[in-house]
Amino acid sequence: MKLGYFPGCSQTGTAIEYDISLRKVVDKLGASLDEIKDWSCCGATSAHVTNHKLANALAMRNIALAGKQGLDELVAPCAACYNRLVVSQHDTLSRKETKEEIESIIETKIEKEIKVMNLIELFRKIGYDKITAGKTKDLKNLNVACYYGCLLVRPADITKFDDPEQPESMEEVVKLTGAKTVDWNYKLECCGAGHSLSRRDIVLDLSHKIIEDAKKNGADVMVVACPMCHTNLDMRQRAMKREYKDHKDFPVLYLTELIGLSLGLSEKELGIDKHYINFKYKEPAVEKAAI
Amino acid sequence: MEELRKLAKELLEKKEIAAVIGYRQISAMRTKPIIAKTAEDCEQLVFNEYCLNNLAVYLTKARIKELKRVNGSVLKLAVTAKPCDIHSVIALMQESQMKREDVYIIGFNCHGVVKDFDIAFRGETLAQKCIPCETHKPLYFDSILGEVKETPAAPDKVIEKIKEIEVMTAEQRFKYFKSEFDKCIKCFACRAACPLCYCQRCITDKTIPRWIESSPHSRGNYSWNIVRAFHLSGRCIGCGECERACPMDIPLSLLNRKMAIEAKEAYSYVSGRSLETPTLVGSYDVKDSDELFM
Amino acid sequence: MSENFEPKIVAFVCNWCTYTGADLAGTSRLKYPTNVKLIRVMCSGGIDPVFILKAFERGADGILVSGCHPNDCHYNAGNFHARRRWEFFDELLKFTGVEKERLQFSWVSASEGKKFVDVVTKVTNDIRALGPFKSYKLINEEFTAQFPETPVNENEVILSGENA
Amino acid sequence: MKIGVFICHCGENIGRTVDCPRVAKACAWFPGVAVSIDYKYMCSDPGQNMIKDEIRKHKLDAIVVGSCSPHMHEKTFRKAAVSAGINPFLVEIANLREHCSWVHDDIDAATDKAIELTKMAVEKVKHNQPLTTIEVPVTKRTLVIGGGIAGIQAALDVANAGYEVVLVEKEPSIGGHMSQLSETFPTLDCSQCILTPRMVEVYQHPKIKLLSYSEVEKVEGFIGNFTVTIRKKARHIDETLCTGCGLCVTKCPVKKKAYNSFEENLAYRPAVYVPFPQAVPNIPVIDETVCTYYKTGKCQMCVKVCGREAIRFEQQDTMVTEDVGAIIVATGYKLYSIDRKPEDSMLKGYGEYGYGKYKDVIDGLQFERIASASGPTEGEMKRPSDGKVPKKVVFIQCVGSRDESKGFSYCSKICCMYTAKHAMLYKHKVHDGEAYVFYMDIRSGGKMYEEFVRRAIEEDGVKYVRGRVSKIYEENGKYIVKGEDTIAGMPVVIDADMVVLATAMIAQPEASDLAQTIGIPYDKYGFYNEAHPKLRPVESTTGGVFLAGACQSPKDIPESVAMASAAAAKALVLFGSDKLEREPVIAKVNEALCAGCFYCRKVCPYSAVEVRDIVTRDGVVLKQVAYVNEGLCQGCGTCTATCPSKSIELAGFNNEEIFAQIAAL
Repeated sequence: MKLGYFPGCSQTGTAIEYDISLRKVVDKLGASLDEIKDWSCCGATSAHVTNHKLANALAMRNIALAGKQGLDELVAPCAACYNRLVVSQHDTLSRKETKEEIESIIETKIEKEIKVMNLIELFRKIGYDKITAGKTKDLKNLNVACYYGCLLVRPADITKFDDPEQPESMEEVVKLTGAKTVDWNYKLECCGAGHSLSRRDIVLDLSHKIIEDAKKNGADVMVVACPMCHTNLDMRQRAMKREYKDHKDFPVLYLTELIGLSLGLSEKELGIDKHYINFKYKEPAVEKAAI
Repeated sequence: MEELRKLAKELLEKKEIAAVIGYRQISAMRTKPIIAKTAEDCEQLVFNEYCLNNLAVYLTKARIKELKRVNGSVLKLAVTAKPCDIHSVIALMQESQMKREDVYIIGFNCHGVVKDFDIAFRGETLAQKCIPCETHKPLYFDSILGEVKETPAAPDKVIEKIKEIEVMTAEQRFKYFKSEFDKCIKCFACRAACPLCYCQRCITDKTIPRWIESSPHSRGNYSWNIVRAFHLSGRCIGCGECERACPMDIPLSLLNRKMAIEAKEAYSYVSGRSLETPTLVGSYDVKDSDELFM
Repeated sequence: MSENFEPKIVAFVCNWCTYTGADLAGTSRLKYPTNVKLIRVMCSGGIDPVFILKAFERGADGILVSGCHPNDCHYNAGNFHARRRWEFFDELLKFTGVEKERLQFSWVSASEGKKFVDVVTKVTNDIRALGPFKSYKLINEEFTAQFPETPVNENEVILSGENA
Repeated sequence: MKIGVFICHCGENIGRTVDCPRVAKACAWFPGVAVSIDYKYMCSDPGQNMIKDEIRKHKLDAIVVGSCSPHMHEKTFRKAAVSAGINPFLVEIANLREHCSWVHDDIDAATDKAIELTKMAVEKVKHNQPLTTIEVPVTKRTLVIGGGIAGIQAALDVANAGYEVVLVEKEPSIGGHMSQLSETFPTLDCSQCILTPRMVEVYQHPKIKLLSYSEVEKVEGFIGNFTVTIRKKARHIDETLCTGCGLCVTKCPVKKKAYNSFEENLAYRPAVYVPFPQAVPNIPVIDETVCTYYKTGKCQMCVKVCGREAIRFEQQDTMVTEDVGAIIVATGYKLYSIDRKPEDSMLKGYGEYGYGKYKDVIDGLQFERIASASGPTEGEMKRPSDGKVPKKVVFIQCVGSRDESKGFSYCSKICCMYTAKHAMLYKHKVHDGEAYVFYMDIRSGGKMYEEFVRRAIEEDGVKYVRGRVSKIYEENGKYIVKGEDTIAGMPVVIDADMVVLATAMIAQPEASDLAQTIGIPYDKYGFYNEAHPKLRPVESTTGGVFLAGACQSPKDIPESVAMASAAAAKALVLFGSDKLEREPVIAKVNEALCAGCFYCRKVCPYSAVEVRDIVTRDGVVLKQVAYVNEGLCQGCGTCTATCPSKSIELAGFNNEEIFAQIAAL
């Protein structure tokens, strides 16, 4: 199975471990990724608030390239990229005039509609049974809080894959690894990424609340599918420690990393060692004693 | 062959059926329908690439239906049928002409039949109905016989002709069809050969008021051919018997096929495939296309 | 195409919506061409495609079929059945060479006097632009050449009983 | 055949653009026309008398009147013709006003068209058949389906007028949702107090036959002549013996196996139970699914305590048939259960509100039970989880209604009012409590309704917040309600002790099944369709079937009652005469030629086409043909156009008549 891959800027920098783990996991599951050649910005930066046309053109350039490359399906692991690609494609293709206008801007013909998938849809496509079949490690002593953030399931009318207020799809994937998921309240709350640079005090407060609620509901680790969320929730914990005296380190993983662990990949192979907050999977003590 | 004859005899013996509507060989490359009522008759039954008639047509004929009543009890009629003939039987059941339990279907796996008698069966001699055929195994049957073989490939001339017509101007199309319809001699062989033309009195025979002028002039011919095609729209299963029966070689399959394509494209409906789905004519969907209407 | 060609157009309309809509057009004193003559039936579901052929035989240049909007049918579902029927018949006529403007369809509700006028005007203009239905007229001419004595109204001459 | 043609000038209305004398002259030459005249006002008395005189003078067989639309004066001219001895269906109208003079300017063209229109009418009338109005007898009994307030009202109204009523209720007791309510808006009077006397009246009424714990299985027939089959579900109690002492209920050892649905699952009930103390009839029901006897064959405690020996474990469902002339459907509503994503539903649910997960997130009817003096808390304001008095309660309106993306797009209509009532009741019971209402708009149209809402806000201090709630979750024993105040433009977070969701009123889940049983249409939500949204709001499109209450759309009590009385009045109108007269425009099958394909049956919107066996003298079925039930046929003619062999014809619009019109072109 060959699937189109749009890495997006984070995947090459701050979230390089997301890229590493994704490629390894997909490979392990017997599929392969075909990166879009000469991909460019998805428009999730300031473009989509300052210039609608530019934002759509940026996203559609990538969609058009994917079409040219003969791809029908495309995975955008970054939730922001996913959101931009899905929304732009919907906006552009729903009106003939817009499509023609965008085509003239990007000087490329948009040959076909591409099915853009987020990370969860990717696993769904590859097949949950493959994950179960490839499992070498059962992560059963792990309590996971699944954090969706704002972009992964929205806008629901366009993404059409999960309930935008009470999503469950990530839990389904996490459960395949044997880990338990916790029922918690902040899975859709804002992490503050929009204010990352301008109002770090707000970001800190929001991200801290998310981590606190996960802890309170019994989670050992949080799983995300968005580089921005990860940056806020992982990197800022040092600042949280300064701000909130009782703050304790709380590991935040990419969903790919968690799957990778269950498929038998090591923390180092998956790039987990690149996180600010360390995480090492510990085998359940009781079971060891039993052996 | 032996299997078929044995089965037929058994069924007759067990008094499960009153007769078998089947084929018998009359020359090397020619078969003829036979109504087998005795064990002796059964010895003549055959099934091969020369069995091109659609025997479903006999199921609705009054004289054959009469056969079912044997000594006060009502028995089944058995019919040897290709998968396509079974579509006709299904369509007849959907239209209340018979019940499933009235018929014993001896289904055959089929890899195509010849387009006409006295021609050897090869790819290029495949009957038109077999070219686009997708059901080589019977969908409904009581017994299934015959081995599965590959169907030879052949070009679909009807589709080509439809495409050719579709690019014509309206005037050219009208002229083409008029010239074809003008050949009609109103013998109604098309009607007699069609398993789905089972009306006791056809619309064209209705006199008060006169719906379709019955003499073979251009006006009556036009109306008859249009109405025939319309009455079969969404119902015709494409056995092509009408065209085969036509002594004037009017391309009736063109219209039938065109309408079948319309049924499939607009309503995803293929006639005679399932007893569960409602018939296309006689049902509706509020979501049906509204494009036609201002 | 002669300058003063006045097309002959028949409209088969349902009693409840389009006929009443046409009444409303009258009460509102809206104006439309005189070419269209209405034949009233109870429901658009009751219009037989053979009516269209009959009208062609009688020299109609264009035909309009009109009923209640979907979901508004006085009889709940008559127009839904009509819609399927016309979809097929229209496709058949188009395929056999009848220009699509010759046979047109509309939904006109009892409150759409204005729409009725628009539809009737459009159909009349369309047919006027197309000119007489020459293709079919040829059939009629051949027919009269073959049977010059044929009475206008066949219904009167045929007196044999239905089941005779 | 002698035909008279009468061309009306309609004053100037036709005469101005149509040269009426020319039309009359031209028509005189049409074959069959014996007399053709024009007159100023045909519909006036002198005009009508002229028509009558001409009919008599020339011994006319049929007439054509060129006048206004048949929808205007067809009846007038038919009446005139009848009085002169002509069958009313041998009258044809040429519409020379609405379809000719009023819509054209050119006198010549309009006159030519008028002549053609009249010619078409003349040709049609030649083929018209004399028809007689169909008379159908009327069974003067009414079936009322549903024993809520609407059904009770309708049953009492019909019965009080002196006609028999069969009232069918699927639950063990009548009373419906109204019996569950604590108090009613806008007067805050006790619901039970005003309802129970009516329930008793129904029970004791000599003209009302009450079939409780029963459901309609089959409806056959047509207006004035329905035969209804009703399934009487087995109560496992002999109704004739039971005195309603309730000893079996109190002694039943099964205490906590079944939820009490009357208490909206806030309490349990025994295996043998009466839904509520004031139930009518006051006869218990044994619930087979939880009763120990049906599982183990033991227990029989109820048998031991019943002095009347009324327990019947072996009792089976029985079928009852009733002949009625009218049916009033009053099956009511159900509250939208906002439990997480209902399976196979068009709804997406409100999982984020935690209904079903948090015990103190309840719906409106549950709140009614908590507030009710006879409810599980005996009227004390206690929350379900721990029985504590909630000090802060949040009410959320429009849950499931007015929400296209997650629920239904319609307005549930009564929630604004009952939420105000709930908040008020709460404040009356918990004086130091706080009540918040999240709303989208306050829709309080109705007598004293707006005043009622204002009272809640101004006198009782209920805090109204305009905005939606995004999420509810539990934190430290509080329910954190996150919402938005769209007027202040601020997010709002309330730590509540209890949350009440004003969920939408929806159609009963079985509503569509019943609709198919009776043969009435329903909308995409499952509410029954009225025959006309404005002018025939209580009639269904099926003759003789009337609608009352919330089964047609969300409604409050006064509206349901008004509709019930209106439906009763409609049934009584039907009973006003012994025979029903119907237009004879109906389809008829030529059985000799019918091929029995039954396409007519498939397309008939009224299921009026039936299957008839053609049988020989020895009873052998020769063939099956279609047969039109005159009582059900409404005369649309869809069958006639569908019939491939043209073996079915619509009287009054038969094909000969239409062909004649086409031929006249």
